[in-house]
Amino acid sequence: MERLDFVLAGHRPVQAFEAILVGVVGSGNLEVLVEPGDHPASCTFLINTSAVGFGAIWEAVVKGFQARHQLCGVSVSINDMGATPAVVSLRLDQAIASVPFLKAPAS
Amino acid sequence: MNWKELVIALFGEAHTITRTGDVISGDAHLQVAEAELTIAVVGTTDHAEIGVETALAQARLVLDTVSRYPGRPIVLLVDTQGQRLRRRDELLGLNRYMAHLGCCVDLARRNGHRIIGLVYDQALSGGFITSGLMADACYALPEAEIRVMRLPAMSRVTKISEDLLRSLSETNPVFAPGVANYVAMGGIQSLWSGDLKQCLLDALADPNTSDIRTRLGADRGGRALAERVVHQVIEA
Amino acid sequence: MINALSYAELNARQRVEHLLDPGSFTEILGPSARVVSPHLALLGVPYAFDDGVVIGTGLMHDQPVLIAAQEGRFMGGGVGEVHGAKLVGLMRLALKVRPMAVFVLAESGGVRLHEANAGLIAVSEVMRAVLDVRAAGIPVVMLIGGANGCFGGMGLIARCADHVVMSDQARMSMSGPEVIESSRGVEEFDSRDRALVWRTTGGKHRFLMGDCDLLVEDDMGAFRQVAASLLGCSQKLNLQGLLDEQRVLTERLENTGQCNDAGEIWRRLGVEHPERVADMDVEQLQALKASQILGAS
Amino acid sequence: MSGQPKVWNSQATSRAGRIRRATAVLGESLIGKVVLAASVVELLSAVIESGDRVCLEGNNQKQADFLARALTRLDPTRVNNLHMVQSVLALPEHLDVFDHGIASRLDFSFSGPQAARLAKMVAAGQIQIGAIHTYLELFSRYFVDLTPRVSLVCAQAADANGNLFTGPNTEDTPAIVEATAFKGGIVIAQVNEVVSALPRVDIPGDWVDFVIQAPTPNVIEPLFTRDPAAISEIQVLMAMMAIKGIYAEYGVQRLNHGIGFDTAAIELLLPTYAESLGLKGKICKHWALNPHPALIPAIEAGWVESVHSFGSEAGMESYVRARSDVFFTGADGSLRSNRAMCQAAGHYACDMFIGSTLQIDLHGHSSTATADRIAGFGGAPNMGADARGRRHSSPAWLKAGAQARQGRGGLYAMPRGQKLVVQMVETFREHMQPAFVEKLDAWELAERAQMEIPPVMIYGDDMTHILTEDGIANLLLCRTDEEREQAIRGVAGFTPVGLERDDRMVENLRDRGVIRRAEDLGIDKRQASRSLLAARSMRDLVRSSGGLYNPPQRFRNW
Repeated sequence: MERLDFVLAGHRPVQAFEAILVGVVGSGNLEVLVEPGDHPASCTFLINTSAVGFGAIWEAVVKGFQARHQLCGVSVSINDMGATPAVVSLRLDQAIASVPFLKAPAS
Repeated sequence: MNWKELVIALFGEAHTITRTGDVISGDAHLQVAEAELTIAVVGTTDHAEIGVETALAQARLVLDTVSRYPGRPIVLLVDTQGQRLRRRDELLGLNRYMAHLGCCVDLARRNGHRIIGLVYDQALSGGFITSGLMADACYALPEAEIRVMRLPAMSRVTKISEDLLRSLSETNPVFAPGVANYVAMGGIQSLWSGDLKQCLLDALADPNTSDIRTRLGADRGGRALAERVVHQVIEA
Repeated sequence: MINALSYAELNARQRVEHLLDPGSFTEILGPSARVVSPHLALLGVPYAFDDGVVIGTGLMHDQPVLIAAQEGRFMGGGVGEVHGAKLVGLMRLALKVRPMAVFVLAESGGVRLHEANAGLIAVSEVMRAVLDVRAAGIPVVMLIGGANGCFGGMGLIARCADHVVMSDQARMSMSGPEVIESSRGVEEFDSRDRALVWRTTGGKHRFLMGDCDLLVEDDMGAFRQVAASLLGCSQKLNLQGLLDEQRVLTERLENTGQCNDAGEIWRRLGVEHPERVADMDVEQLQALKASQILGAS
Repeated sequence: MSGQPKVWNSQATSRAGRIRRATAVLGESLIGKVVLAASVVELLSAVIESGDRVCLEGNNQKQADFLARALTRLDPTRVNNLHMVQSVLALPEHLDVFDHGIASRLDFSFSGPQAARLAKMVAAGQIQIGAIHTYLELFSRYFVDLTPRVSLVCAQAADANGNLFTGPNTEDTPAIVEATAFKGGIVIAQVNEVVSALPRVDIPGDWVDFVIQAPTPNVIEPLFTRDPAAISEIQVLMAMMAIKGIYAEYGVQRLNHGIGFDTAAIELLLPTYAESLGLKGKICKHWALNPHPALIPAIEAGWVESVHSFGSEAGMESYVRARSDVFFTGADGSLRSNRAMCQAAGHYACDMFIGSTLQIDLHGHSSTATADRIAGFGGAPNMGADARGRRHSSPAWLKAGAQARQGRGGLYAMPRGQKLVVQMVETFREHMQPAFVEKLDAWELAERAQMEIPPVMIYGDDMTHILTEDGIANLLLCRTDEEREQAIRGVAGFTPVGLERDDRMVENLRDRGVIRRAEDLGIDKRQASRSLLAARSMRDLVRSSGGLYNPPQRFRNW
């Protein structure tokens, strides 16, 4: 198992929200838990994955995700059982679907 | 220790325990203070496979005791290689037969019977969930073996290296074979050695009949979380 | 053409949501509490934030209930230390709050091998706790409909409950076919012969045998309907009940103990065309069971 | 002129001699054309000579397993150096004949189940491979330079005159028998039963020399059954992208699907997702396809007008019989398949092939070859190749051709169509194996097995689209090698190949529609749910068929 940690800056604040969980820690799958986070200007990603040695790919996946969504004040925790990046991205998108963004500031 | 030696150690000659197939049963008598206490003994021997017949026979013995001798303490003697691994037993509903045995033990407790479990040889896998582990308290002899699976087999199934399993098992009682691990986790109340008759008398004198195993596990440090989780849920 | 909402397709959390009155579920020790298995990480295996079981309170037809749902996709639904303690805690909570029922949506291979000792003890703790709830006159209802079935220790727990409900895709037994095959060989049990596996452990067989009380289609609505019908339907265990069970199981052994295949058993139970059972739908099977004077109960 | 006069009928003479030898050695074991099973080795010993080209019917599905076992029992001191010419190596016996020193040379098409052992035996010098062919290519060579002297074929039933009824799995038999019987060869058929009246005749009796009733029915594998329960959300997403981004875009009416869960997902989305897009009647009407159980819901919903099949599929017999408007059936009502004809149909008469692969390189070459397996590709290269001889047009074909020619002059100024050849892969396979690579493993295999060319399943110049969960790359619109490379990198996701993309160029390609992502197609990835599948289990397929589909035991989880 490998533990990965990323803190990525973002600029779209969110309203208070209840934790959101999608997915299951099953073979080739993962769970994504999205919660309000402690960093007002960034989004934290904490990943436990069964597959060792794919840190660079994880980094690319979460950076791509953060580039699209620009989350801040949000924490994303992932438990992964060997999901492919395709599944990871899908789960992240599913999880973020119910996050209540404040109106995106003009940027 | 074989079952004959065991019952001699527990009861001397004051018993009528016999073996039918892999099932052992009979009455035994203990001198408690001035009174004579009769005990119903039910168990298995010869590393019995728990198939539908074995489970049903034990259930009948427990029910007979409840029907005919209200309040008589029951001692469950455990020696099993686990549930019988046959398609035919599954076809007949082995889980129902085994659960029935567990329900009978539980009913006996509710009807005022003291139930003591004793693993005297081996207790593998699901074979004693519905007997010894359903007792008020389950004990074991130090030389007994309790396990779900040996480490090499566990390594094959979980795909975790045997070395890792072995080294972790030295400090963590959660998965490796061994009675000491079950004591640490509270599943076994204590190990009996020396005067086994006295051990049994002490067990019978313990007034507790509720399930305190998570607490024991926490107190003994072998199962740190279960008790806390149970309480968190109850208090939720 | 196909089920509107397949029970088997949903995960544990979704099943809970769809079984209860909408929005009524309150989770206990939910994912944010992070009560996870400390043992899995040591073994290099990812944990799940709920340790593979969702528990909590909710309403069914406005009546208070407790509910637990095992996640069969995580560790095969295996019972570990935390997972088992959550189930024990829920049963004890039932004694305190006296709901109209405790629903257990079981999907499990039994004891989680990675924490085998804790799991084994926990299974017996859950059994005792279930029987306490049952003795208190609160019905415990097992709902079994996941693809992974209900095996091992959970198969035992299931048969301690007041009611067992299965779908015809569900399975319930003690040892799984793969375990039997690896121990006794493929001649004993070919685990890849799915028709044989289901004929031996599947919902239809269990229903005809009386090992499950109610059979439903793989449909969330059907499960909900049946679950609601069991609210408050307690079946206290007593000596007479267990003597009856003893008689039933003894007769089963006498009548069908020599059978080597479900078809033979069904024929002895009075099913005229056992070969047609596999293709029957639930309604046909219910009619079949009602129309026959079946020896099982 | 000098010497002996040229003999022009040596094949006929040889044939007559072999038949005579067989008749003599069989004695009372031969009744008409029917040989007792116990005498099979005597028969084969009598008619097969060292160095013969022998076709042992090994199909994709049905296997002449009894004759295969018999062939391994020949005495290698008397019969050796056989040259095996057969489409599929499926059974261990197909390689045992080489192990035993009975055969030495091999020409074939596909060896999936035996690929690893084949590679070892080739490396050990036990087998000389002539070539690895496509099915159609091998069948063609049966009529040119690889004509079998003896063919050992497989049928459901025979009558006393040697007429054969193949049942639904006709497969290779007509091609093999035609080549053998009309070029002085000998045809021996194993059958499951000898009957007085056949339901229909698939092979006329005077093309068949000997018939043997095998002690057990021939082996047949349900290769094309995919349990919908195992289809993933990602496969659903890719199927949605395929339907909206390719099928609808080109109006694909006639097509072939490869085998696998990816294409099964497409089949199962036709009556649901594709229907919701209003595509019914506009796409997917005519198929060159085995009777895939996954196609049942689409057929039932009225999507499918015709299906011609390479072979059959176990459990589909009654369904096919009851849907004779759709399938090709005999007067007896059962399916008539024919691999050679269906391969030709797939090549010339279909506008699209879509299938999966293991690896795609930066030029778009794709291959399922791995370094330690010699597997071949069966029919995929014929399905997945532009039919250069095609002269009829269709809207899909014309549109693809127009895209390939758009803005080009000279040679490309001539209007012409092109077949759509689509490879559908997830960027990572199981165990995080990337589907995109800088260099195909086929190169290493070619080197190890001393092949003249790397075994490529579909060449880059035939490939028109690559579809991944990351997007669709339309290679028809690429004009330079660099564009092509970036288009491929652009849909390669987070694989090393994908991470090396030039972001600006990829965005530019996206603006031009060369790369289209799910969102460009108006697909919300989060809608990709298994609930879109018209059947989510085998049970659903049975229900959808009205109980006519009867899946094999191993697929029945109820």
